[in-house]
Amino acid sequence: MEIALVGLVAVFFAVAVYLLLSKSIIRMLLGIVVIGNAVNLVLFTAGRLTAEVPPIIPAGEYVPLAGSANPLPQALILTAIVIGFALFAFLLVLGYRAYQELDADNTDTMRLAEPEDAPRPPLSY
Amino acid sequence: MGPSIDVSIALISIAPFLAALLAPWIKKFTGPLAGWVLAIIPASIFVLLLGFIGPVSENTILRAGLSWIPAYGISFSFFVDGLSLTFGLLISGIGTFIVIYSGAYLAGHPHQGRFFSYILMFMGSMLGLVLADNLFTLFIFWELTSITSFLLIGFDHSRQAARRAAFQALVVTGGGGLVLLAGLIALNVVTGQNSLSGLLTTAGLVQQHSFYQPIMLMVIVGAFAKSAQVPLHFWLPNAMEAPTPVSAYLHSATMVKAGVYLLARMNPILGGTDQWFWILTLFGGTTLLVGGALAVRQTDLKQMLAYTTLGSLGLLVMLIGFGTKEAILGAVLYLCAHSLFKGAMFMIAGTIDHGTGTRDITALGGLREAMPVTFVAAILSAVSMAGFPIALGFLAKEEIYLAMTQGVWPDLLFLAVLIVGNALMMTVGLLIAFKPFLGPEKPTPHEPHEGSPALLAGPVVLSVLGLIAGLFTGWLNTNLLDPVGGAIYNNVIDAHLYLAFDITNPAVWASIATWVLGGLLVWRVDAVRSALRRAGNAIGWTFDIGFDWVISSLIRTADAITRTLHNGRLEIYLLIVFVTLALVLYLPMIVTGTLPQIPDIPVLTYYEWGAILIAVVGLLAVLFARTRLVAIVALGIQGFAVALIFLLFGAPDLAFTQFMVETLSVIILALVMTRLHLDSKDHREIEEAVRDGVVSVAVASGFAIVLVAVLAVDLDLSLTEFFQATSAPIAHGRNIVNVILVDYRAIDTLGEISVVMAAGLAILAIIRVRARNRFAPPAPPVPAKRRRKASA
Amino acid sequence: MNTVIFRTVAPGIAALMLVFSIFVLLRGHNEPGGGFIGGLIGASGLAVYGIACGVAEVRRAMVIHPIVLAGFGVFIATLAGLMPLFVDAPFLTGLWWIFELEGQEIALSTPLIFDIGVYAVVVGAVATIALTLENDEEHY
Amino acid sequence: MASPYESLDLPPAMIESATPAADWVVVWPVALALVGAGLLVMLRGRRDMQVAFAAAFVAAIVVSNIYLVMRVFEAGPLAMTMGRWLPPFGISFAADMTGALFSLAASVSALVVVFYAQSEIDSREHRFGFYPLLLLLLGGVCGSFLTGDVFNLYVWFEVMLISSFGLIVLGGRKVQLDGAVKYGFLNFLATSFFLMAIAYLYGLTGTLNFADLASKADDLPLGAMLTVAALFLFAFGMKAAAFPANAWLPASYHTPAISVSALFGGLLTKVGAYAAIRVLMVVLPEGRLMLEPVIAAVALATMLLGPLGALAQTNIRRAIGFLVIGGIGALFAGLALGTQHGIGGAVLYATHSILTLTAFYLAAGVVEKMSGTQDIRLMGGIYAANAPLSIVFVVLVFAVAGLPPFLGFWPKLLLVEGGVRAGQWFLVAGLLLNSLLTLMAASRIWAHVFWRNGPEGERSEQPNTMLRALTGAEKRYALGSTVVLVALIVVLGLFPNWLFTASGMAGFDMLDPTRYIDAVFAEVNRP
Repeated sequence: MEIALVGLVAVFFAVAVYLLLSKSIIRMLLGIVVIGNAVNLVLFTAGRLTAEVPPIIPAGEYVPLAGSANPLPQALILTAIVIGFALFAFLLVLGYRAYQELDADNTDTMRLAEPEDAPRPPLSY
Repeated sequence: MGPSIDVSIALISIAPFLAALLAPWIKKFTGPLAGWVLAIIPASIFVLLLGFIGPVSENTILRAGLSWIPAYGISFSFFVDGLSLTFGLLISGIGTFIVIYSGAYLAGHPHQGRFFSYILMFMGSMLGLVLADNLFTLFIFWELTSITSFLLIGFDHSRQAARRAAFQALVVTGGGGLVLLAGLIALNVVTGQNSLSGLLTTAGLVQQHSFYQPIMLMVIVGAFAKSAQVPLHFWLPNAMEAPTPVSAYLHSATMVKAGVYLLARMNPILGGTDQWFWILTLFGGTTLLVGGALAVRQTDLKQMLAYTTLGSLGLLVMLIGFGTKEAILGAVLYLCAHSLFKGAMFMIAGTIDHGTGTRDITALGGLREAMPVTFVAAILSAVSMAGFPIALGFLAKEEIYLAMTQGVWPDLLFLAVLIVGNALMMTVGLLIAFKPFLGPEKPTPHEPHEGSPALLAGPVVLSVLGLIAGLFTGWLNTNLLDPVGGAIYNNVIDAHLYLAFDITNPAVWASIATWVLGGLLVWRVDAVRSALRRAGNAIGWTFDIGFDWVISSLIRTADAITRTLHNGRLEIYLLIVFVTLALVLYLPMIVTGTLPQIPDIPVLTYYEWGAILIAVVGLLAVLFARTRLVAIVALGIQGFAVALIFLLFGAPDLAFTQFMVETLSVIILALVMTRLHLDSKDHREIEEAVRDGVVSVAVASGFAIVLVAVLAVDLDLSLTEFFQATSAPIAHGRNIVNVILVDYRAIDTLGEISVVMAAGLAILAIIRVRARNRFAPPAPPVPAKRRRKASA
Repeated sequence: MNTVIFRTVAPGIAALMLVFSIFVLLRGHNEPGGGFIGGLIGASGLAVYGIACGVAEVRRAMVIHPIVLAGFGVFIATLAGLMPLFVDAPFLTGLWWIFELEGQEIALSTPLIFDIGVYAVVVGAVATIALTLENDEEHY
Repeated sequence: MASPYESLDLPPAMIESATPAADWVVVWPVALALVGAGLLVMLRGRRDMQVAFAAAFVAAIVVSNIYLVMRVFEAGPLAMTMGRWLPPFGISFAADMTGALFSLAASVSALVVVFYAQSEIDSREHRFGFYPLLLLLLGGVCGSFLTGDVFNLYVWFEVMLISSFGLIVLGGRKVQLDGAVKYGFLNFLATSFFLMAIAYLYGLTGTLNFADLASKADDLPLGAMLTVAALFLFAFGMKAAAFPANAWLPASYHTPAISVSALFGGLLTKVGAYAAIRVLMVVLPEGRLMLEPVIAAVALATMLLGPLGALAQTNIRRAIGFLVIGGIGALFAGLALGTQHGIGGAVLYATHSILTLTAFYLAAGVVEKMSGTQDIRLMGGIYAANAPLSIVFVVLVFAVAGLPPFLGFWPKLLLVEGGVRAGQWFLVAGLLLNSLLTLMAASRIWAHVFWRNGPEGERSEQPNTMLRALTGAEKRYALGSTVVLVALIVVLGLFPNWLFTASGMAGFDMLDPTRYIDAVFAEVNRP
């Protein structure tokens, strides 16, 4: 059953990478969200899948039901989701500010830090 | 016995550096007397070292050392034998006069204090170099001399020529030093010895090792760079940009001799092979001829002397390579003679410059009356330089010619080279000694005046010493030649040098030939000079020009590479990253031949298929969305589909979180996007789209294939089982995911909330960009208009 | 969206979401939920309030700057982790004090404090982000 | 090592013995940084307290790290598993000499920067979190060095990353936004790849603890193991700014305030290099062995392209950024050797690089303050104008190139010896060329900025009148702290014995992590 998610993960990655290779910051941001989901799904799948039984111990029991899902990857993903969201939010605002300040959505035209006409190094001593 | 060696050596190695630290203040307090005061340091070192002559001449090797880096087997160790003692005496002795001389020469210079610091540091480095026992201690001092000479050559820092010369010297000698480092390390690795005294006990073993050749070459490169052997010689004449005391000290008597010292030191360890013989003699001989010829060509006093220094260094290298007992004794004598007369000559040149304002030999004449003491000193040094009896230089030359008249035919070739080389250097010596002083007086920038005692002390003492030392052959035999020659030759030498003019000795005829040739050259110097110039112009290329070419092409290449790799285009950076990533994902599996099989289509429930289908549809919609609203909605769809998948596979916490996060992402995306005025089209040329598509499919399939390979392994679930077993009874929680988050792996969560808080801070910080710029006067008009439009 | 109805209802929704978020936080140790989810719900509540009534209003209602709340969260979460220092246990060891109050078993623990810290951070930081974006013209 | 538990019915779960307070030293750097950051955010309005508290917290972290190094020096690796859970179920923090030394060097640099920053971080930037972000950055860096769990390493990477995001945009000039976009996206991707590698590694082994992984990684299928190793290498290489994925560094490091550049230049890239060493030496040593030629090639390219880039720059900060890259090449050379000399040399090199490059940025910052530009072509005349700065800078020129007797020489010595012993002549040549090119680049900066009297083309022998004198605060904080750091570098260079011992231990424990693993599992194995 993991294999189905492997295929899905591939689609996620393909879309994410394609978006990230765009020159438009806004598309790159969409790519960031998608690649985050893709990575989380890989982590989820790598922890192996079980159907529908959450890793919660029913009241009165001391162990979860047989066949319950693997909680460890879930905890890791939860951490990764929140971290991913924080980074995404920052990059989004960054992209927004870059657009406003540099008047550019196209990364090719953002050349303040590494100007295209950077001076040649002096040959003097 | 001399003084306690531990104390003395500690003093010798530390005192110059301490003095260097204090020099600017000493200068401040003692003013014009600073030179005399600071000269106390080298003078006392000289006296201390004199005390070692006795024990050393009895072939006692004195060793001392402080524990320094026992963890790496490096000790701050020194040993004194004839060779190091001779160098030490030259360095401290000449150094004394140089310091005195600098006091007067640079009087009133705003940075004289700095100058004293540098020169004392240099002296300390040089002393450390020749006294060091440990290979790495030696190397440290070796590079310290490069560093301090860089500072000294660039002392006159406002002129580009000085900066260039300093850079050039640093690159050549520092770079050579790095090669030497590799050689020394290899030597250490091969022999297991990291001290010279230890290496000397294993002499002859290295030659058998397969690393011998690279080690020898690396050591030779290091030494040649330092001792300015052709083709690494070009930095030395340029180093004349330094103030004259520096030229006199570094570029005649000491630093450039470091390479000679090293070769002499290594002769027992690496020498004795044909390769050693031929490399040293050929390069040394070439340097001798080139240096001599170029010296005659010059008219600047310092340049003339600089090129003769090259010649002398070549001579020394050649003799060490020759390696017979006579050759080595000749080298030892010549080394001392050269240090004395060249140090004196440079100081004389400086005194003339100081007294008249010019160093151009063609512009000088008739100074004998204005500068009588200088004149006398110049004659005395020239006698030694030309090798006239009774000077030390004569003895040296006789011994050298003796070495070449012992054996078979190649010796005659070397003899010829030596005669020509010596004649050329003699010419320069005579020219400097007589040309500026004789003849009619010529007008000079200043009214010529004799130098002060401080300026004259060095030249006079050194030239007199160089002359009369030849009278004390007995003393020289036991105290100089036996110990030093023995150290280089690594065998007991019993020298029988005596001063005589025996016409049955072929060496005497060689000397006479030298004088005749030298005399002819002096007689026709103008013709020779212009012939050499024409030859030089015909070639039109020098190593010095070559250096500029190398540096500028290096910088241009660096510029071109950097511009290509760091082109400022994020898209290209990302492309490089993803292409590399695809290689990273595929190559290991291909190389190891472990690409997994493509698995069968799995059996899933229809709603599981449904969730997957929604995700795919959402993704495709993101990709092909024409308007930003559709893109955002589509993004939400794929996110919710992921949440759904989490829910279906038993992860309600994840599903909730994913759902909330996705909602928030969509909200803030919408908040931001409504303020942007963006193209809805993805501007990609068709080739770019294909390229990006191929890369993304490669990366994506790579990730998927690795995942398939990973899934083929049975997962060890012991951690999970532990969590399941202990969550309720021990951690008091029934939601295992939450227990992991706040208990088992709470520190992950701690880091994570720090991330969240930092994101809040970072976003606050970045928002301020505009807050500040709003008040900046020239607001960029276009985005402002767009903002209004967007918010309308 | 900025209608009168929405503006009237929003405070109620926001309050409801905040209460619900605390509920989700507290039950998290045994049922799905916890500091993260609770915090996200709480922050969404504030965001809704902000969209409806303006950021200034939310800032007034919150008294402190939301980022300060986030700082407080990190602070107490770490302090909760430091407490085991006094019982010779490692960092972040869960300490439990279980006592009875009117027949009900009440469990107070460092993981709970920790989770409250998580909640505070998420509410504070996410609210900061949302409010900042809702009104970036305001001069912070 | 087999799983310590045979039956999980009634598993031993908790560490029974008491944890001495002294063992906390392994978490103090992180705990203090986080408490401090939280506190400073709460006190965001109080400028005076910000500086005082930040200095106090960072100083406490330095003290704690000194103690940690001493502990490890005497008693070997030290570990603590959080929450009293037995490893590998709880997250372990484990410090061997490598981690402890890196952590110490990083905190020392950060402390210097705290003082330096007072000369340039204005009150608005205080409000927007310079000091809390600095503390978080330091916490992330120290956490990365000290954690013994691969996912936890990811978390600290993210802490470091997001706080660096905050710092890089602080101050808000347009050029910062441009730099931050490149820095942000590329580094985000690097950590995503790192997370992918973790996912695969977990999927293969079922565990995340380094010590546990070390024993489990032996029986993995070859292809998958090698891919994971390569992916780790790539992700960490990207974080460390190794060729070919290093474009983000020269694009961004020169844009923020110089304190921030210094912090980044000293600290951030080393974390990537550290992680590569840790994972490839301890967890996947077979992968490292197979990847050796690749690592060597990466090292060689990075070592040469770094200083070449520096030679081609006119912006002083960008030039230093390229020198940072060159140093990373040397670190990877040590990893490629993978021997006692190689790893010991790499650890020593990192210590040197953290301190020296921080100092180099700081000194360049003072130069900038005086000349009012970052453009080397427009500078000049500082040699005559400011003697202390000249001394500091000239020391750095030679120190950064690895010339003796400064600190940078010793790791070069170790690495070259490692290369000679391993017969890796290409790496030896690369290391030496790296030194030479770095020397050329740095001495050219020196000649242009210090020796030349004025801007390019200026032939004047007169002192440069365009220079601004430093204010009192700048002298005290900016120049003063730089001088202190450089003095430290000089002293460490002159008396490197303990660093040699320490790096030797570091190399030893990396090559044979038994002591590290035993320290982590001390409780489990206790009879």
